Amino acid sequence: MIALLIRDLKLALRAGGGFGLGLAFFLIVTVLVPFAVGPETGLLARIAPGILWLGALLACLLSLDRIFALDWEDGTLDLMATAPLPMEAIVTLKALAHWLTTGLPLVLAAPLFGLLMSLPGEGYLWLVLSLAIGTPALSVLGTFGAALTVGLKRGGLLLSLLVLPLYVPTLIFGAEVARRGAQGLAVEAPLLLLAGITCGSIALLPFASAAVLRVNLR
Amino acid sequence: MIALLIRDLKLALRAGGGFGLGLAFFLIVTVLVPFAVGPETGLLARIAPGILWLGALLACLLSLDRIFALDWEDGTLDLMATAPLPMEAIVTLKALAHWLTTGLPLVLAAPLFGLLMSLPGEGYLWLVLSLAIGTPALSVLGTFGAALTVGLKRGGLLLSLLVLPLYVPTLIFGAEVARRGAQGLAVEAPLLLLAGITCGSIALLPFASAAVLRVNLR
Amino acid sequence: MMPELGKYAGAVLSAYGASLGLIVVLVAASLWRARRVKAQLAAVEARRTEGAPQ
Amino acid sequence: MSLTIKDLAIARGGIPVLRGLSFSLAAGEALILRGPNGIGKTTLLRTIAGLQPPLAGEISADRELIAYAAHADGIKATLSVEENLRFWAAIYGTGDITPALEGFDLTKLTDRPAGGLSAGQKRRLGLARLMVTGRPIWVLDEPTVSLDVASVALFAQAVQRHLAGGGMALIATHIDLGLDAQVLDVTPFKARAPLRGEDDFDEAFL
Amino acid sequence: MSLTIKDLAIARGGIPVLRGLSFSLAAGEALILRGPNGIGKTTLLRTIAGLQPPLAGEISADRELIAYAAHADGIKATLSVEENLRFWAAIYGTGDITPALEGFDLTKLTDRPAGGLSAGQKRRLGLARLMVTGRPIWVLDEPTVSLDVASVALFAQAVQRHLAGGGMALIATHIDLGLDAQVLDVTPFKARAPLRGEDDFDEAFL
Amino acid sequence: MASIWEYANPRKFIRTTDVVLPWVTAAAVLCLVVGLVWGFFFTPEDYRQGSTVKIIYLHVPSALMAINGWLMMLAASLIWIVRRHHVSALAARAAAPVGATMTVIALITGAIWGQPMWGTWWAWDPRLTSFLILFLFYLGYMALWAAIENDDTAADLTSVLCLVGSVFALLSRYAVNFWNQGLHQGATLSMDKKENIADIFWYPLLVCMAGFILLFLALVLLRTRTEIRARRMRALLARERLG
Ligand code: HEM
Ligand SMILES: Nc1ncnc2c1ncn2[C@@H]1O[C@H](COP(=O)(O)OP(=O)(O)OP(=O)(O)O)[C@@H](O)[C@H]1O
Ligand SMILES: Nc1ncnc2c1ncn2[C@@H]1O[C@H](COP(=O)(O)OP(=O)(O)OP(=O)(O)O)[C@@H](O)[C@H]1O
Ligand SMILES: [Mg+2]
Ligand SMILES: [Mg+2]
Repeated sequence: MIALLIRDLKLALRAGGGFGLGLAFFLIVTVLVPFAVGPETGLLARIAPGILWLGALLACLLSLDRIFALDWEDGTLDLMATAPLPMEAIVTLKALAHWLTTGLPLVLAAPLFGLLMSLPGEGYLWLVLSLAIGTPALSVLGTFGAALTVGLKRGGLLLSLLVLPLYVPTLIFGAEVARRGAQGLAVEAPLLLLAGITCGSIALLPFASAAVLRVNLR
Repeated sequence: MIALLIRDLKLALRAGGGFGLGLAFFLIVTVLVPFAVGPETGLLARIAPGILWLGALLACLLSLDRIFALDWEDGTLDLMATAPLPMEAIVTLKALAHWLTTGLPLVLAAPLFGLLMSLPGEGYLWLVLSLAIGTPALSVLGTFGAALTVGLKRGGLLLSLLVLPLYVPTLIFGAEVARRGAQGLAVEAPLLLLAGITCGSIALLPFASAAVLRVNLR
Repeated sequence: MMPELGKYAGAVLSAYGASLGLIVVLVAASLWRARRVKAQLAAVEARRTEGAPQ
Repeated sequence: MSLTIKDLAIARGGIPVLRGLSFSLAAGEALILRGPNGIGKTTLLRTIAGLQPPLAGEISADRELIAYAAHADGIKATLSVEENLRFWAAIYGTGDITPALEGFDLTKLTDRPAGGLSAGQKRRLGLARLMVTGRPIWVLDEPTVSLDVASVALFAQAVQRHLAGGGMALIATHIDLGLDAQVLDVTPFKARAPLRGEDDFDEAFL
Repeated sequence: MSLTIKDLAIARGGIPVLRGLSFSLAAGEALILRGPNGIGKTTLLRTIAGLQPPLAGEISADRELIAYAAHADGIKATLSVEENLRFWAAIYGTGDITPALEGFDLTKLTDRPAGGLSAGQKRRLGLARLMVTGRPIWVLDEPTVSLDVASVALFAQAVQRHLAGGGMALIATHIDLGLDAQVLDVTPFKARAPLRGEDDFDEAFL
Repeated sequence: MASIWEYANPRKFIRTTDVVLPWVTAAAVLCLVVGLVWGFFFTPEDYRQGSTVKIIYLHVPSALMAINGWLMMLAASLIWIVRRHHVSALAARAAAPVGATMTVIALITGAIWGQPMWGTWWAWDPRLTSFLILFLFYLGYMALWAAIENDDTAADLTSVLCLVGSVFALLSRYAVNFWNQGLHQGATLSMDKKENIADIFWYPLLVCMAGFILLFLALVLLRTRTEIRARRMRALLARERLG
């Protein structure tokens, strides 16, 4: 089991990818927003929590198709399905590896990007906390989407289309926590809901993903 | 020559991709922004032109790795390099096919999405015009990035990292045209600059892309 | 000996600290890698001269 | 321990390709499947490996006993030969990879990234994986593609050792492997379009 | 028209693999390259096809005369067999694809999406592409992988027809194709590590 | 007459730098110590900026080297493309992390300076923004080098990227200026700029700039030597495998 996780992390690092690049994408989205909407600090500060969440979500999204596509193309997935690992474990480990290489670095780097977007001082804690709680859900949901589209050649965009609606609740509550935090309002309610979504996804979705993957390998 | 273009368009359509999905991604980004930043119309209207440009750019970006990756993996690119087509033509046609399947639909659909983002009435014309002039540059630049990363397994995120700084001038001028247009200001200067960038890229970059692709096939 | 930095002491000191820190890290990393690669290369060259047919 | 196939019917892409297939393999035996391109050998092997359900019939062996090797090798280009093998050894919970490396003459290549191997070297690595699965039933789809004569002999030896240790092998191939094993030509079992009036499936749209 | 290789040295991944290779082919001749896995046949063929520059030596033929077929076939899974072939015919500016379809027994499969073909059927499609290039020099890398016996015979016929029409063929393979052609074993040309003090490249680290 | 291209031979390069490097290093250390000590301890406060003006001794030289680093990479890339001297490709590779570090230093010192002066860590001022973009170019360039295995391929690809990137970095500079007229000082730094900046700040600044230039040079030489050795090692290992 742990071998699969280690291999995935190794591959993420070797492919010149993993950590660095997810972050780079996040950074670049954050950088592009001011170019697009203009440089006024007040405006930026208002949209900062939302845009940062959106950026994290897109950075996650972009790396989703890595989860299974490579293993599918070179036949590893077929071989893995005949190996003595339950499909549920495979799926969970894949999601975990994705979170470790994408979600975690985003959480750690978010304060820096908050700076670029002139996030108000009170917002940092809640931004980081909401990302830390929310990104695991993004990885698990994304794994489900990736499992759904694995057979389809270059299903990248289809994958986005399928996954984004699933991401909406997480995004809403996550961005709400960050926004309220930045304005100094109470954050308990959305935070609890966010945590609920994450726990629920982690508990249930691996079964769905495993089932879907089995069908796709047929 | 035309055969390659037709084939690429056919593949884009058949792969369940192309037109539909680029649009869908654009739509979803536009839809997610209000969730992320909150629903106030005034705020949305102010950031609308910029966000629409950003959405178009990201939609473009996401489909870049399709340009060469599939042809590389199944060996078509090697065979094409030995066929009686100059590499420059291949690269240009690929960029054109990418624009036809991604940029053009975005241009056509932009007014609709403007509606979703409460874009002010004067803004529509300029938004569409700026996208029509700017997106070809995005496709050509993206083709260059795709050619750079073609040998690298799943260079998707590296590709984003390389291409996004190249996109900055186009984004700035494009979003500036759309924003000034929406506010009823003069747009000639950024529009001319945008057109200049597009023409320059189209004229010069195919040579760089072809050179890079040849190196990558070695 | 320390000059009077006034109310901006924090800013000035942290700027110097961060910059010099970064430079030191860069220099250390460069030196470390230089040493390592030099040693590795020496090992490989030694193996080569040993094993090479005369 | 044995592998018994009884009256198997299989389909690919929803279309039946083979039917009425029965055979059995005892410990220490190998069976070579032959048949022209497109007859359905790959589909059959995938079904036996448990990757797709059969249309009808029975497969006696437990999926947990089968090691499957497909047209594609599942090799990671950025990992070294050794890392690739170790990964599979860890997944199957077996320990030592040296016999596999030696069996397929890979010892000189251990540190090379698998992406830089030639076609035949990659294939050897793919076959070496079988030895680290520790499973008794090998189900192999054209294992000797791209292999040179010496490597084919290596492969034949590996199979023979496996059989001598009580293993089994089911191999689809077009060329001669130099193994003394039974040969089964699957051509006669080709699924024919059902005759008129003969509706042997529950659902009327087949 | 002929293909002459003079004193060729080639490298892969920056490392010399073969050197001092010379041979020549006249119209109507075929040459079969043999050699163990990893000796550098693929690299040699890619160099001759113009995909990578040689380290040293000369290749007389114009790239424009060469049709190359690699390990991978360049087949698009979502296009039909016919569309795949037509595309290449259009690229090479040749018209009719029927001889190619007939030559490789693909007429029954024309409308099938290529992704649904079996391994051998795909390979036949890949080889049929050669016939629509209209180019005289075929450079083929293990063309008969996955082919059954009948298809290998089809392929041999196609090559013979091509030679009879004044074409040439350079084929790397491990198995017997039933062609009467000269055979060249490339093993003796393997590049060796240079001796001490012998630094045969300009830059000291090569 | 000896041609300058002789130094494109790795052996010659290593032999020459064996001699040159210690001197450059010593000069760099000397200039840096003198300049920074002078600037930090022996200059008065600015009447407007207070003691923060001392940041200039790090900020301006690093900003200078960030840009010059990229220019050097561009020159080296061009030499590689035209004359295919391996040393110049490796020098470009060696310079990238140094230039990137300089960019980061300029960004960080600027950000720290911005807090007291403008009341914000970061503003989307054109100068700052174009530095951020430059940093992204550095990142992409280094990532591309790291992602490709074959040295020659990597050299080719990165040098084309450097060329195209330079054009677009320049374009971005103009675009950013167009988009936002910012807070940052104009360029006070050219021949006749003594009017803008008092001599008392100016001389130590000159020494610091010399120090940064020399430091950059020393680091690039050192790293180029490392890259040459690493390259030779890879070649030898590969040969060993040939047997
Ligand atoms: C992250 C933020 C910043 C960046 C990236 C940045 C970048 C630069 C660059 C590139 C230069 C060199 C200009 C040249 O050589 O022509 C420069 C010079 C300078 N910067 Fe900054 N800067 C930043 C923030 C600040 C702040 C906050 C201040 C203080 C208020 C400041 C004050 C100066 C001064 C006084 C110079 C010297 C001007 C000259 O002599 O040209 N900078 N900066
Ligand atoms: N999606 C599909 N729809 C219809 N027919 C299909 C589909 N996929 C495969 N087939 C057909 O199923 C048959 C069985 O294919 P299979 O790959 O099992 O053959 P095979 O015996 O392994 O051939 P080979 O020796 O060439 O590998 C082939 O005729 C193939 O064309
Ligand atoms: N990036 C690389 N670095 C080092 N060696 C490499 C690299 N890529 C390939 N090689 C080696 O180059 C040699 C030539 O490979 P090539 O594919 O030409 O062999 P081949 O004769 O076609 O073998 P096969 O019969 O197995 O197809 C092989 O030994 C291979 O391991
Ligand atoms: Mg098959
Ligand atoms: Mg080969």
